[in-house]
Amino acid sequence: MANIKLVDVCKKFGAKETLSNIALEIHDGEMLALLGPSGSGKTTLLKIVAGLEQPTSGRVFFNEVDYTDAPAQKRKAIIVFQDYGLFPHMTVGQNVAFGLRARGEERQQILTKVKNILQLVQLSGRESSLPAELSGGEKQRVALARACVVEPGVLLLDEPFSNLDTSLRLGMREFVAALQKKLKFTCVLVTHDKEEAFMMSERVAVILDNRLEQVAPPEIIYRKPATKKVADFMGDANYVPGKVISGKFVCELGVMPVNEPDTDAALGMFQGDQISLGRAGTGFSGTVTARKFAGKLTYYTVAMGPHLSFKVTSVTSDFLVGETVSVAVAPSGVNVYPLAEESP
Amino acid sequence: MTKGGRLSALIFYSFLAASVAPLLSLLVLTVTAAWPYPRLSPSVLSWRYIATVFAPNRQTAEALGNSVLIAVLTTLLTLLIAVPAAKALGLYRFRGRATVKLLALMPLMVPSITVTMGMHFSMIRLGLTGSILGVVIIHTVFTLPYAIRVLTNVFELLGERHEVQAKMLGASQLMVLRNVTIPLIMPGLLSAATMSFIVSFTQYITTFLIGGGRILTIPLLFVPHLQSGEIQVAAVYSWLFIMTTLGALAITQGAVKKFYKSTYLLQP
Amino acid sequence: MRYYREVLGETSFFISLLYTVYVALVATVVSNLLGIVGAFAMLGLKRESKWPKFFYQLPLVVPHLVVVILVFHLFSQTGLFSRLAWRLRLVAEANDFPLLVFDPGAVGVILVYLYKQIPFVSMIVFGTLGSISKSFAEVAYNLGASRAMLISQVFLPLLRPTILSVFLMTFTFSFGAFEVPFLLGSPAWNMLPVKAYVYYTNVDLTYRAQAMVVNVMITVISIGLVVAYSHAAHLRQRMGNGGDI
Amino acid sequence: MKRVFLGISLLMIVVLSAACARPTATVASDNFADALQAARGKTVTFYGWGGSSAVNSWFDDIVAPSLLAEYGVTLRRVPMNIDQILNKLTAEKQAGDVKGDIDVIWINGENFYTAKQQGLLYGPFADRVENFTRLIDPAASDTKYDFGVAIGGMSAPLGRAQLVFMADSARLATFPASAEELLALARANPGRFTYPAPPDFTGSAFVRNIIYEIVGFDAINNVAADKDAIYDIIKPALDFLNELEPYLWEAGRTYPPDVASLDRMFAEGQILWAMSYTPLQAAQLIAKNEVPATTQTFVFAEGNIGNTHYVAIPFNSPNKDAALALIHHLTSVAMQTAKLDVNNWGDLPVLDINRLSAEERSVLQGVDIGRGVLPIDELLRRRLPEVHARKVAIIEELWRERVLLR
Repeated sequence: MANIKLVDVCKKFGAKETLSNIALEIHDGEMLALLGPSGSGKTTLLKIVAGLEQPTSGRVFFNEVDYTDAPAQKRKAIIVFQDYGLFPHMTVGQNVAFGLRARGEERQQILTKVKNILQLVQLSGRESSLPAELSGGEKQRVALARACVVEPGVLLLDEPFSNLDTSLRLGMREFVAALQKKLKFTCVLVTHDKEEAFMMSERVAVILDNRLEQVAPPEIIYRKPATKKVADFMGDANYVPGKVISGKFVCELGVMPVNEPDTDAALGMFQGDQISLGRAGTGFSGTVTARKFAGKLTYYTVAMGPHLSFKVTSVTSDFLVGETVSVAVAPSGVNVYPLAEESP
Repeated sequence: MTKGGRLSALIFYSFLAASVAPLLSLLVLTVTAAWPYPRLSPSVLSWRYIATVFAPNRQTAEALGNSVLIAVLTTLLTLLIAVPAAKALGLYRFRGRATVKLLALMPLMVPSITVTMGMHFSMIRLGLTGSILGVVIIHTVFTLPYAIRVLTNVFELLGERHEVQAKMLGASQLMVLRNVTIPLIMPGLLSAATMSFIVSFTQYITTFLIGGGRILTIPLLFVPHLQSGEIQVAAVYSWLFIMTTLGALAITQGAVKKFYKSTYLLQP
Repeated sequence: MRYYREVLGETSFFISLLYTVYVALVATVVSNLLGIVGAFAMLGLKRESKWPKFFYQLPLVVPHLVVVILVFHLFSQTGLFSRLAWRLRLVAEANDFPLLVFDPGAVGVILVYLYKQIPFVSMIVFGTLGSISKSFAEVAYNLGASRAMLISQVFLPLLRPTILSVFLMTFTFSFGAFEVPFLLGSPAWNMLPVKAYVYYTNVDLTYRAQAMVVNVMITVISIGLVVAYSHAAHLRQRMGNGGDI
Repeated sequence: MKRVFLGISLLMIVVLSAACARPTATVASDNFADALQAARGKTVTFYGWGGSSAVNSWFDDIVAPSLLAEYGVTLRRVPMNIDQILNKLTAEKQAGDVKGDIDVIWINGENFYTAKQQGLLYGPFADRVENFTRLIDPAASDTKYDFGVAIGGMSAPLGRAQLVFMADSARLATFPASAEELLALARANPGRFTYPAPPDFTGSAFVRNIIYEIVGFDAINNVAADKDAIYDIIKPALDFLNELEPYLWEAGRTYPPDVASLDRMFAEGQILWAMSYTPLQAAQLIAKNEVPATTQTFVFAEGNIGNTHYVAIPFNSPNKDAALALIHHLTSVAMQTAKLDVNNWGDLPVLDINRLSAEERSVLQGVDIGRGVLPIDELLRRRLPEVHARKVAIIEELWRERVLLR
């Protein structure tokens, strides 16, 4: 096990900045998700941790020891690549044994470890298959086994489930979680999938436009996005302009207590599920302009006058397009950002 | 990696020196009249050899023109045949594919004199001997295996999906070829073309037998000097030869690069 | 058929055959080894080194016959290396310098092939290496492999089909080429293509049949090699589907 | 794909039918004056070895301009080795192609024998060439025989070559005047002598010269062209060469593959002698600074082999009139004189000195043959004939088996 500390890590490829001033601490034994859209620099950060890329500036610590200039072989971090990176010319057994052989372990020991880990990933008996003969899930498990067998302090998973079917994906997520509990390694999971990040990790680090925007447990990330950017990335944010006056956010939808300094130009954010709809009558009212039924949830668009409309997520599917509904917001559900952020 | 990088650089640059340095000493030979043992530099220099080669009645210009023309035509003909052939070999499974693939490599295996003599008779019958076209055809026989090999690999790697996609988007055959297939296979096309150009440019016996002496090329002029030990004259021709090849390759690459605005490295 | 019996019946034919195999094999093995080393060296170079890479390929545009001059100029007993050796007092006169051209060991012939083939091998191998190198190198380094292990366990096995095909191409060329051994070989030791040529140019035209027999033998051996190659290529196809990266 | 190939082949046929509108083979005019008239405005192609800048320069700088000026015929010289020329002609003959590319070839010895045997030559034509009948001695042995092969007017002499040796008088005090002296000298200077390995033309002549020295010309000339018989006759000579071998360069384990290598070894001081079939070569090399000015030419006291090189007309020459004009011009006093000049070629003339006018004679004899060479009359005095072409190949084979591979 190991903890990792990144201090002001920057990475430039030529003039192009890929990572800017990343400061992040990953705790011992933690499962941390690096969440961000494609191209936000997540994979580069992973490679810097693993020592496959050198940061342009900044330091990387493993257990408080500076490893910035240490070669990849010396680090305790192993990446499971998105496309698995299985060696096509080696059998499953040879692939799994590779890291152990690199560490110069004894043959007998290697055989035992390979056998045990393959049992753990439920691939016993497939030792002599070639990667080409495996299914996607099996390849993934070989890749995991190959990484885990060397008992890494840190396991770095790069979009590990993106190449799998939906059904397989859920199973593998649980599998990895169980594996982590059992083998107790620090785990960094790179993903662009919010749901995956929330479900699997204890903390989520959100990277947007090459910057680390927020690091927090999943619920905080979702409920209290630190910046408007993060809120946008979360997807169903609704904005209402307003003011903060002595600890209260004042806007068209009412007055809500917030923990912010006073300002004349504030933007209130409500998530779609923090807004509840009801039969017309009480409180504010609006008109349903669109409705998408998606099973457990129904997505509505509700117009509240000419300039304002809300995206609302609701468990009820009762309201129809054109219907006038009452709109209420949970007072605790508001987040306030400075309005200036609007214009980048 | 930096230590490995330095070692790589050391190895690479010593190899590079071994490739280039002998050619520089060849340059010295072009003006060397006398160089008695054990001197490390020539004792008598002379421009005579260069003057001889470039004297107006030595047919050097004619031979150079022919060499370039034949190499260009050979390259075009080679690509014209190799692209569809390689595509067929690379993409489609058909009976006897392995055999065809093998046959395509044959001219590399059979001593060139055997192939040429075999073709000589048919060429005479067809009246192709002594013509540029005949020489181009016989050169193509020897350039095709390289081109087909390179391009087959390229098509095998690329697969058919891009062309199918383009066709589904409503592109005409010509548009698919111009805008999809050719740009995609460009690196392979370039190395096949380079290879063809060089192979054609260096042909000697084949040009002789099929060209029948009507078609003079640079190798035809310099090989006799080489055989009779006039290595200075041969060295002058060699340099002319090397510079022309490099020039032609640079022009081709430049033109292609400009056309497709991409950055393919020269890869013969 | 009579000519086949005549030619194949001579012991000199088999001596020639063995000798040809020796020369072609040494030239091919050494050029492939060094060519592969060169390809790996190119891999370690910075991306910007485009011009050096371009010049590295220069021997590809130099005809074999010109290389013959180069080798003679450098390695003959009065060549530049002999002069250097004299300067360094390693030899007292030209005749002391080891015989490297026209020699029974065919060093001169082999040197010509090395000059031509090392860059050729490098370029072809580098082509494949370039497409597989980065991702697999990352995987291997990440798993703790040393550079040596990466090369021996990952790159070389993956390069095997390419190397095999280059090996065959270079071998068949050195095996069947006529000009170089004719100009730089020992008069006493004829490689098969030279033997065919000697038969072919004999005043007595009946020797032409013998020339054809020798040529046919060269062809048969070469084709045998290609068949072996296409079997190897088959093997590659089985493995080819496994390439996930 | 089939259609593509079909298209390509169609295209080829079209282009090619346009490309092969060629002149048909002609028959030369009977009357020489008519031939010269018919040749006017034509192009004559000359095919021959192109490895010597001096020879090329004689053709390109002297023959071609004067041919055009005097006869209105344009000369096109193609450098091609005789074995390839014969290959080409053989293939054309077998294919029944009468339209050739070659009007005049440069030929002698075994190649002339082959060409004559195979019917690759047009003729007899020599008698129709004015300069041949006027200036060349019909009774001379090299007018009648080329390497023992009867010529019968199928070729006309162009020049005379002779095997000569060269050595630097500053480095070698005495020159060997016989095979035995050569052996003694080699013994005294081990590793300093060698000769090109037959079938190199010059090396082959040297071996025959040694045979003449040891067993005499008549013995080898009179024996049948049969391998065993020849071996019996020349065995003492082969023994001699084997005796010489350990004192040669590299102790005779290998030989220079051609005379060019031998020349280079001599020029760089590696060995003490060189040899040449161009008797005036030493003068050229000295003039070009390629060998020391103290280089001298010599031959054995009993003489050295000489031979004559000829020009002939292929059976399918497209322009036989122009061919006759060229041959006429090549055998003119002016051209033969220019050819003798070491600054051009340095090749011995074939003209019969007695048939020349006093003026022509003085022009020819006034040519400066340069330094380090033997006078022409001495060369002619020490000139030995060639054996039959078929024996040459057998001797080369025997040398290889009994000396080289022993």
